Amino acid sequence: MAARLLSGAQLSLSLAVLSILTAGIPGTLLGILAAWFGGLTDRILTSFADAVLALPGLLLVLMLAAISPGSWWALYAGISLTLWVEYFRYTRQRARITLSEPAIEASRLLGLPWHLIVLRHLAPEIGPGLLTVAAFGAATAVTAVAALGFVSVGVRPPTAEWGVMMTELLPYWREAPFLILQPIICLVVTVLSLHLSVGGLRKP
Amino acid sequence: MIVIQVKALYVFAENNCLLGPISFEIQSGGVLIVMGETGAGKSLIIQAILGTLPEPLCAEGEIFVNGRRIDDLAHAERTNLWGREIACLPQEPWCALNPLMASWRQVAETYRYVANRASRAARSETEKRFLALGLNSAEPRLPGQLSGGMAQRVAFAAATAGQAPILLADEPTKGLDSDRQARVLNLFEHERSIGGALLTVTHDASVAKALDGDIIVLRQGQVVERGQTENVLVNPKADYTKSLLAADPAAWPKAPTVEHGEILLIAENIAVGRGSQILVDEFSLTLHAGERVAICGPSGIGKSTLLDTFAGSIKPIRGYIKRAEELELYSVQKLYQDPPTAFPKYISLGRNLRDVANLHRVPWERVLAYLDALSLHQNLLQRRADEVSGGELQRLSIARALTINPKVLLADEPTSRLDPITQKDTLDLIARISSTESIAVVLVTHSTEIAKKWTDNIVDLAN
Amino acid sequence: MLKSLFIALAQRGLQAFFVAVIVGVVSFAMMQALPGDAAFRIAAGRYGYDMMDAAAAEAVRLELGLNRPFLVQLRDWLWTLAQFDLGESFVYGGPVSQKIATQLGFSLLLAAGAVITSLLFALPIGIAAGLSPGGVIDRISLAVSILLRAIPAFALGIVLVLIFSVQLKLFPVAGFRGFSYLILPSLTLGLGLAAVSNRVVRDAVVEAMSTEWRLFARTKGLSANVTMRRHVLRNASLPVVTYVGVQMAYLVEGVVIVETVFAWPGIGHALVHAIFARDIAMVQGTALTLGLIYVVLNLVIDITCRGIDPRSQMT
Amino acid sequence: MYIYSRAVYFVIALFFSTIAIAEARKSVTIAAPWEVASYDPAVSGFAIQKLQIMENLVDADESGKLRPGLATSWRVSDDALTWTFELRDGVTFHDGTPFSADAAILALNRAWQQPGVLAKAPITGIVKVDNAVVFTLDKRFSALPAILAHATTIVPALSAFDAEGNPSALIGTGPFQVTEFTPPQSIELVRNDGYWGDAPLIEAASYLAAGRAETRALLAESGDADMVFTLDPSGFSRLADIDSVQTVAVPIPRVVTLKVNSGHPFFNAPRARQALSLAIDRDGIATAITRFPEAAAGQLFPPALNAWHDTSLPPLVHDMEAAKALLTDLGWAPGPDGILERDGERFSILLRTFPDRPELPLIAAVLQNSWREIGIELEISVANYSEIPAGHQDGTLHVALYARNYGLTPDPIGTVFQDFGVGGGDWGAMGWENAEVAQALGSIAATGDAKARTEDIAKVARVLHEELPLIPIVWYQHTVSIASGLKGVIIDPLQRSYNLSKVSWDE
Repeated sequence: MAARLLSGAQLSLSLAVLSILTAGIPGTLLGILAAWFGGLTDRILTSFADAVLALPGLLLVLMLAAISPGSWWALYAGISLTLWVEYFRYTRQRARITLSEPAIEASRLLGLPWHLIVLRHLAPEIGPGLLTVAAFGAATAVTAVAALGFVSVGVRPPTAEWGVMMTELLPYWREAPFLILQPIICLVVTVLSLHLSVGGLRKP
Repeated sequence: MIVIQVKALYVFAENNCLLGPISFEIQSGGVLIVMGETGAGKSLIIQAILGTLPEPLCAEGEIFVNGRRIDDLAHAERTNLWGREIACLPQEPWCALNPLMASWRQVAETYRYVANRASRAARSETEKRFLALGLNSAEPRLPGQLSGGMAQRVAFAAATAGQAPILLADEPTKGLDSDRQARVLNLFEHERSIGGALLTVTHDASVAKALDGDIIVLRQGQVVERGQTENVLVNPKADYTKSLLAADPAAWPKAPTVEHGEILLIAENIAVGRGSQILVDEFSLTLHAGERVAICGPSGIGKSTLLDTFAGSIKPIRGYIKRAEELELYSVQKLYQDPPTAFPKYISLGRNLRDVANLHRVPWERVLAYLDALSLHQNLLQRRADEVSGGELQRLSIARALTINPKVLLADEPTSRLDPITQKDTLDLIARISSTESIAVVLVTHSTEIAKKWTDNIVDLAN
Repeated sequence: MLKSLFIALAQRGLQAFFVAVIVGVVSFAMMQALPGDAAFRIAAGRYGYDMMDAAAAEAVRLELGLNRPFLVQLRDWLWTLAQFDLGESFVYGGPVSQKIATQLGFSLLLAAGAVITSLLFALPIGIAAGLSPGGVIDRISLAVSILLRAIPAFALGIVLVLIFSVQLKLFPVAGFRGFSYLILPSLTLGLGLAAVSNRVVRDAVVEAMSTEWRLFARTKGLSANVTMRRHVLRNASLPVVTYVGVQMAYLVEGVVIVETVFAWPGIGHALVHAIFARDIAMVQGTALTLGLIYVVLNLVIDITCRGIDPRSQMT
Repeated sequence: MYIYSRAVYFVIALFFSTIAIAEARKSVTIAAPWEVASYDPAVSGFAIQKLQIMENLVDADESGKLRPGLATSWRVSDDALTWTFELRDGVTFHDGTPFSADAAILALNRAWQQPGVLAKAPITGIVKVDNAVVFTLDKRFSALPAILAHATTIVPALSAFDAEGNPSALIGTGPFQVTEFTPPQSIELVRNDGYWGDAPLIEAASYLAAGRAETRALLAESGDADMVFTLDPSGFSRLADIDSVQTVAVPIPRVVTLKVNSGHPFFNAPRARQALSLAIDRDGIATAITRFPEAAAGQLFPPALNAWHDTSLPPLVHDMEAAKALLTDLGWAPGPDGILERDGERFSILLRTFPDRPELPLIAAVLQNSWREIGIELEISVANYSEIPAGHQDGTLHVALYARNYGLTPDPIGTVFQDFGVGGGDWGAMGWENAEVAQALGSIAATGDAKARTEDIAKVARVLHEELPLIPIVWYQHTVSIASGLKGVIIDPLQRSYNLSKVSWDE
């Protein structure tokens, strides 16, 4: 049991971490790009992000899960494709504010090259909030994996995954309620600590 | 009759005394002006009277309104005085008006709920009041659509609709040009003439001059000097009062004119604006080395946009700007209204200066020399922008610009956030540097007073 | 003023268009990417494992034209979509639009129930917490909110069923045959929504309470109640309504999961089922509908915000 | 606190349950896992038939014995190629339209043209003659009446189709008529007072599809559903301890089997398949996974198929040593990692199964462990079940694990013929042919002679038992929970009907 819980944790967390990377890096870069260039670039990227946003996260994951049921990469791809929007929106919004500040104009007039502007102005401005987005994104990913496992469209048994385990253990809730509680508690504690690590419910 | 009396008022922040002791009384129809720099504790007096001191602060002393002691009243009873016994004109009328509510409603609701008129009567009273204040076009507008002067008058109407005999005004003329200042002061005169008592807090000597009454000069919470305005203003005793009065633009000596050098920049018949909206049209200017030009006009008229166009941050919609050949890419520099926003927020000032120096291959010693010349201490460099005072920061930004040998300095209201004494020093400094380094300076300001004292070369966009 | 409304409409319209294109293309990709033979997959979904065999798969292949060239299939697929035709359900036959029409009502009912439930919790608690930030209500509601937010909807659903249906026998376990069936699913979704929205209400109230205009409304003589009613609540409702728009995404996701747990005959359940059955026409139809509903609901939010915020009408 | 919460509970309970109690005794609620999303008999026939909304020409009792349905009698011509079904007079559909040969012809022709049991019968035409339906065949086919009892051959009214001829309503002749259909979740039914047979005792019924086993168990436990079908093992044992419900487990003719590609060089010897069989711990699986120890499959055909279940056959046993010995005989020897090798080839195979029946992946995992002990490396692919017929068609399949229902029609010959006849079947033998079995099946399908049939069936059962083209693992039990107080419940092992028309509540 403990081994299965652990391997469930490993699955969820590695998926979350990987999706932070694959969603976070392009999302952040595109956000900065949109804010930096503005105009048409901004409009195209924003429209695209809006469209992805209109497909509630789980939907895209579900559709990809349908292509390759039970496979790990479909979940991963779906989650990454959904989560990048959060990074994009956050980065774009903050970068737009920062880039419109006099300090940036001053830096340009002083001839500071773009990488120094990114390094000295944008990075410290965006960085801490980005951590929050990442923590919430990871929590979303962990929950999504479990939710899909629970409705049996995600990871398939006998792979140990918290949502799948909940489905497996639910029938025994009366005989052994602590069994079903174990994956639930694992999930709740993981999500809780991700949320708390960046200050509770304060979304950026 | 004494309308309001304050006895030995102190304001403490935990164990620190921020204000006091201060005592005064105002007769019906009387005026008390409290004058001092930003941070002198002027606003604390108003907050202490109202009972709105923010959390860790607490007041001690006795306050009487119409002979009744109010400082020991329960909060609910205290708030009952608001609008009915004591009216308060806020410092920033734009922020004090609900951004989502039409102007007239914000006045009408005072008539309705404070003066207890029927809603129809409240409406018609409001209309009358707006008419009297010259605000009739402003009725349906939202605060965001009002000019500073209009917002001030709407706030005045809203605050006084309950006909409280005491009016407290916190920096009532902040950010207003001289015409609008005069209108606000007229309103105060009117209040007095119908028997109201006025307590106003200001850093502006011209306000004190215009309102004749009692004055208290405050410095770091301590009373420096007090008396009748005509005595104190004409014949100040304390050094601090003297420097405060000297910092009033009206009292400035005229800055010396200097000879112009070669032509640096020519703007011919340019139209500037944001997006497709034209703010300033058919504007022409020729700028010479060492020349000082002031551009003035009320806010929103396009002064800053014009400056951005000179800086090359936006392109003119029509016309062109010709730069002299020796004008290099980085020869045009800018000074900003709010100095902290001109520096990176998260890194030390030293890091920022080093970045600039490295980029332009300026020896670090030269940077330090400039700092010295502007009497800036080196240990400022370890701090970040928000840890340095506004005056120092503005000088630092001048030093930063100087390190790369600019030919043109564009100054966008560079002193409007500074207190009067620092303001004067800073503008003097800019003028001095302009002549010693032969740098052309374009100064944008909303104060024609300052512009007149600073240069002869004034472009007034209002005309 | 009309121009800005038109721009808002156009933006949402563009969003809807992109949604349709993404769903259409992803659906077609699903069709092509299904491992193995699509005809076999679809026949399996349609006839079940007792009846499905190679012959059934051949029949499906002919019926759906899966033997045509790839590009012809893609063209026809997008062309039918462009005509607002969602096609026929691969598994159950009959137009997808007809199936969705019946299920959508149930989902909207559930969504409405959830939003109302969440407001019933979030508004009083959020306002009470916002009026005394740092107070007892504020701290308790923060702790409960953080905890509730961390509990996924389906786990919450299970717990509620075990308590209210099985132990107390107050509400039915699953299905829909009347009002009492609505309570547990609405509560499950609504609590999740309220967990965040009560904090949004609280923050909005705290912010409105600390503004200068709130203080000025008081110092010009308005009573605390009048100030609350005329200024604080009205202005605080703006971020709250905007946030409801953000919540729509959570709601749509939640509907998918909660409907499955409670055997609710809605569109989210249909989606999960269609994914099981490889009924791609249904997947496309339901995903498209969910996406478009999200766009429409957000348009409603946009318009509501414009109603509350007169500033937007002036620019 | 306790008293307070009890009081609140009482008040709320009073509010919500009074109406329910008043109505409860006149209707029955059924919960089952199968969703009903279509009006089409080809897709949803199984549910429409079970709920007794529509009926077949031929009916069957619980033992599989055929009896008249909408046809009162049937006869076959002397050459056994023409079957005539005389239709019942005076039957009306729920909407009042009369039942006629036209309706039957339309329904049967649709069923014949779509994939399904009828399409597999050697039919050349279905026509109306007077008030009778006449089938012409190109081969003798004794199972035709049994096929006409299958769920896909139920008869909807002509008015149940729209203008394009697609099914658009649930109108039949059965004892219950539909008042509300909320696809795919629920169907509300009331008694058809004009029913031609015995009218139902209860007034109304409703059907609720709940896909999750634990939801169904909760429905039973909370009393929301009076009859709940297909319980998971743990839900079943929990409900057994509750007074308000009874639980029943009925053996049904569904078998978990292992399909082996007998054409594959690893498995072409019967001894190889026997070795696989010997290495399966059926008792263990039946006890631990499906939780009915008596359901370990000693042979392919379960006792529920009494005509085909042969008690004289020795049960399949679990004997690891014997299995190893058989494989050694076949030339396999353990390699360095313990996996058998022969001529440089590792005994490593892929098992395909699917998750729709949750026990299958678990059983696959057990097989993986057991076979590892005799030196066979098993990889498991849990995917869509269409992978199995697809793998059969393209020949790539090694072994597949699934559950096969031999009781689709009251007479399993159709299914058995398909699975073990010439060429095998998608869900039957692969790469295996046996002339004796093919010939026997042919004659069973063709003749109605009881004695010859019994002998042929015994022959088929014996050969399948020895050759093991399909390796049976466990038989299925149909698990049902029934609210106490419900009388007259008959659980149909063939799963053709819930027999709702016979149940009633205790007064």
